[in-house]
Amino acid sequence: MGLLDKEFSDGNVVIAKVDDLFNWARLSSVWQLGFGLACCAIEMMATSASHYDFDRFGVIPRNTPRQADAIIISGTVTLKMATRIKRLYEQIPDPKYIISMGSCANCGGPYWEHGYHVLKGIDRVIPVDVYVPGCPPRPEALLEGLLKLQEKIRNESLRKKTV
Amino acid sequence: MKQYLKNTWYGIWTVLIGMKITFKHLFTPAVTIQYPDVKVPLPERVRNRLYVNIDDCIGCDQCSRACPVNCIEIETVKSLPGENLGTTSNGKKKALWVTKFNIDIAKCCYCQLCVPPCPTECIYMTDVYEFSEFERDNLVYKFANLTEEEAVEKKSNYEKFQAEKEASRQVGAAASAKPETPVKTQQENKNE
Amino acid sequence: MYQFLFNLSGSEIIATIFTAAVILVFILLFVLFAVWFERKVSAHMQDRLGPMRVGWHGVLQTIADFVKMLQKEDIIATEADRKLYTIAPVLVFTGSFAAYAAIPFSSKLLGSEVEVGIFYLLAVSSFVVAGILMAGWSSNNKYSLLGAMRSAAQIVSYEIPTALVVLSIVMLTGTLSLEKISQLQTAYFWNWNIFGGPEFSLAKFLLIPFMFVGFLIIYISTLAEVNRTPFDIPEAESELVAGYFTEYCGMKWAMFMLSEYANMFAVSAIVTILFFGGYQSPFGYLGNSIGAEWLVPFEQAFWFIAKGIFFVFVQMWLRWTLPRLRVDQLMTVCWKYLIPYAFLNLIIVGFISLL
Amino acid sequence: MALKTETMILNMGPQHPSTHGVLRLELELDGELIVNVKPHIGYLHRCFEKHAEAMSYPQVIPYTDRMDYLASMYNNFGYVIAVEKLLGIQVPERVEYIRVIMGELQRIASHLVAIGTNGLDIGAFTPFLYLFRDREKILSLFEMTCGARLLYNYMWVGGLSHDIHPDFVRLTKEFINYFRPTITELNNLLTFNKIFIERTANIGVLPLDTAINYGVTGPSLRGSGLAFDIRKEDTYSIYDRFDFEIPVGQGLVGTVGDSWDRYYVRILEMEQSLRIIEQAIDQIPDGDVKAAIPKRIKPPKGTVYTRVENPRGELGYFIISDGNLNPFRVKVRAPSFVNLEVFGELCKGHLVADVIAILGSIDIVLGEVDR
Repeated sequence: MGLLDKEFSDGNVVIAKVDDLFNWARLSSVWQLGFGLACCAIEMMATSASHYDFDRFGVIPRNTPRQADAIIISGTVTLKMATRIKRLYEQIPDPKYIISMGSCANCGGPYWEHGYHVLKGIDRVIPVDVYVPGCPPRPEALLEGLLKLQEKIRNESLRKKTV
Repeated sequence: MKQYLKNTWYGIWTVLIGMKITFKHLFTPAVTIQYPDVKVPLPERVRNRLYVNIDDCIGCDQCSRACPVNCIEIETVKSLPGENLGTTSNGKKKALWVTKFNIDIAKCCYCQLCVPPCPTECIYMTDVYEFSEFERDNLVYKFANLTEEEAVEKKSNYEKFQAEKEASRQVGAAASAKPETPVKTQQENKNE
Repeated sequence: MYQFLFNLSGSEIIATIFTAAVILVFILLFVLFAVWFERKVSAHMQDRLGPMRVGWHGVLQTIADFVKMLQKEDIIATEADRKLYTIAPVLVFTGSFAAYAAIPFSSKLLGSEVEVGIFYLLAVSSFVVAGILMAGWSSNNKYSLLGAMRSAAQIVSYEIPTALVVLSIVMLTGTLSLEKISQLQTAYFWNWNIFGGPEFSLAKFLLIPFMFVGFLIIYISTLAEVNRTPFDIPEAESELVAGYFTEYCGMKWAMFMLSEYANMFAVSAIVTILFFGGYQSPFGYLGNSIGAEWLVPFEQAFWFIAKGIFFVFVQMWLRWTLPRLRVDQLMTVCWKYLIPYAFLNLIIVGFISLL
Repeated sequence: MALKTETMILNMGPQHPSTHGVLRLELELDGELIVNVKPHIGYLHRCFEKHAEAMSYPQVIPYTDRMDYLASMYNNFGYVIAVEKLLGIQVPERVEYIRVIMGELQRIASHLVAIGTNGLDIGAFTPFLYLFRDREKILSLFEMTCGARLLYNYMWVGGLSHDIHPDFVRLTKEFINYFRPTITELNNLLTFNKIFIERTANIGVLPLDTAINYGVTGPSLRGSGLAFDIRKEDTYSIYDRFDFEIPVGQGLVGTVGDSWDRYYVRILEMEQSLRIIEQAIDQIPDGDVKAAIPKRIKPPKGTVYTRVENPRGELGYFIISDGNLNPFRVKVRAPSFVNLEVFGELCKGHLVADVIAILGSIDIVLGEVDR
């Protein structure tokens, strides 16, 4: 029933305004799935904590995927975990976004060469919107990643992609 | 019975103490750093994105060997005797064209093990941390300042030079006796 | 208000619809405010700032959340019981919405003048249990089921101390009507029930401590009825993921949240009416002193909402201070502590009011 | 006659807010009562030992960071003293002092997270954020010194990566003065809160003999009443020069060895760590922060086992060297892994809500459990 399922072929003024409103709403309330994997999860927690305060951007952790809008893949994804992450991703209702946080999630990081049990990049399993580099990224870097994601959402449209 | 009343009292009292503390905090100023608007200065030793001052790089490959995750990729071509590559800022003479100096920042683990071995201190960690990307390929940083054509040219120059040298040596070798051959094979191995 | 609208339009239907609409708008506005307020209160208690990026100090945050929720895909799990799953949030909201019908916002502004107002309120607010049970069962999720079971047990148990305290007030005032209870505690705060009621006698002073105990009991037990920390075990984020609404997404989940916050105000309203003078102003009315009679109902509405929001604030304050009880301890608090105290309180209040 | 009912299997994790990462618990429930708990691990197996085989000795240090990511400093500490023992070298005094100070600061930082998440599991969100706020102060000390916030790679074989910052001593003293009152505040807000006590006292009681049989170490063992601390028992570095006590669980509000005791031991330990730092901070001698060691570290053939008192318990490194640049094998005795084994035992007969309280009080880090 999500409104984004419907696509409009002509881009008139009304749609553009509605676009703006919807994008604004989505980008200012990105609820993350409260879900930590490894070292980066600690930095993610630090980002939610008082000093950096994720809540300023309207980001609050929801523990169930059904109510979340974004996953922050915070840490090493092992092969055993990858299937779980895929399932979690599928459980999130559309529209959904993914921030890949840290080297491990980007491409396996320090484990890319000898890590026989490490997935070499979360983008092999689910599509990633923003890659935040760092090992682990500073909280500010994660916030910057979120700003990048917001920028991306701002440019989305209800109109058909071909127009 | 006494225990019962004590429990009740203790329950209410500790709740009130807790409420007093949180109420006090309601009016203490927040410690939040409002990131995009306010950026706190980072300490000078901070370890974030790697940077290579390629003008100072002599292509010695030390950093790449020190890296535990092998995220630094260096290719070099020897310079010709006539070419002057200049010197680094601490006076070392450069002898190699650095045709490729790629750091895959996505793999980097920010351990700073690559920094101390560098003889010219040209690789170091900066305080830049805001460089998230939409595409992962953009996270491969290319520091070599030679263009691709230039790199190809240098390579071919060197090969030409090598071939000429080889040819002249062969002429010399033909003139003199045979025992020089093992040296030649060694050189060939090196070229590979 | 219903009467006023009825006189104005002459049609029962129009009057009903308008009254309902006004209350609905109030609930929506209140929830928009309360969610933002809760986030700000919690943030400042934790030395943070809370929403800051949309509007002044993030006032538009809840609106953004709401518009976003509108756009979310509506997932119903294949294994879920579709009918119950869809009805449950509506039912829960109906329960909390219906409760507002009997709440007197001011002497003129009330949905309907029910003679048995407090009785109606208690009955209708436990309507929520059915919805929660439905939600938990139909989701076909073990966490939801556990949450729903806990919630049902909790709400049903905590009805008892609530009812006992309400009974003591009813004994004191001799009426079940919320409107009358409010009226009795005429303006000026020393007439409030928490200070022994309007009658000036020895009984008034004897009553004060027992009224205070009664207030504590009813506040704690209503806290449990609306599933707020320390009694939020049906949702218990760290144990049951999100309790009975684990499987709900988008607007259906928003309905649950709506009813949760609406309930918060409803129970605060009950406490206000029973102990803190309802819509009565603590310091007399400006409208009376300057001779503008028409101002009084608005002043009353202001005081009522202000008191309600204050108690909502205390609920939030408690939530961000305390850890959560375990399910058996929750029952212990209710059956072994609150009910005996409430019973004792009831008897003592009864004796004093005989004096 | 009791009615025979089926038990319910509840799957908790790996995505669950309070399994401290990616632990998966398979709970067998009778109503809300736990019949059996099966922890499933391996969701964060990052092949540490495999990496150690492929890396040279200094290159292993960043990987030790990533094992117990809440106590990276201490992981470095254990590893470097193992390699130094293998090499047979002595590090300068200054290095020893700085290592101890850093290690104790790390212990405080780690305990702050442990206490905070234990509270968070029980539903107290605010103390958790207060503790993270204080932890940020320690992190800024670390960042000032070595440039990293979480994974430091600070202690190197034969020394340190950087000397301390000129301001370090002053700021550390400031931190100590700031931190003492916040412990009191935490005690008022959470530790002695009636609800918190109800939730943790007499829950998950770990008798001393069980603890010893399972090989539990660290605060969990001390919570059961045995004053066993490797800093005292098997002194390493310069811990023998400092005067500090080993806090043990006394059963102040419940039985000895319950969740509350394990929690409280951590709070007392933070105070002891502050004492050690206070003693050490004024005595730092001048000197170099790097011992004279060859550029390429190549220990002689042999094996070594060292153990240190990590914030979570006994952290042991067993290194086999075959005389090459790379270690032949690095085996880690991870305290979290060993402590986790007793978990199933502790949970039996409790309610679902207690599982997380117990798990929080054992304080595991999945990076270390799975390695």
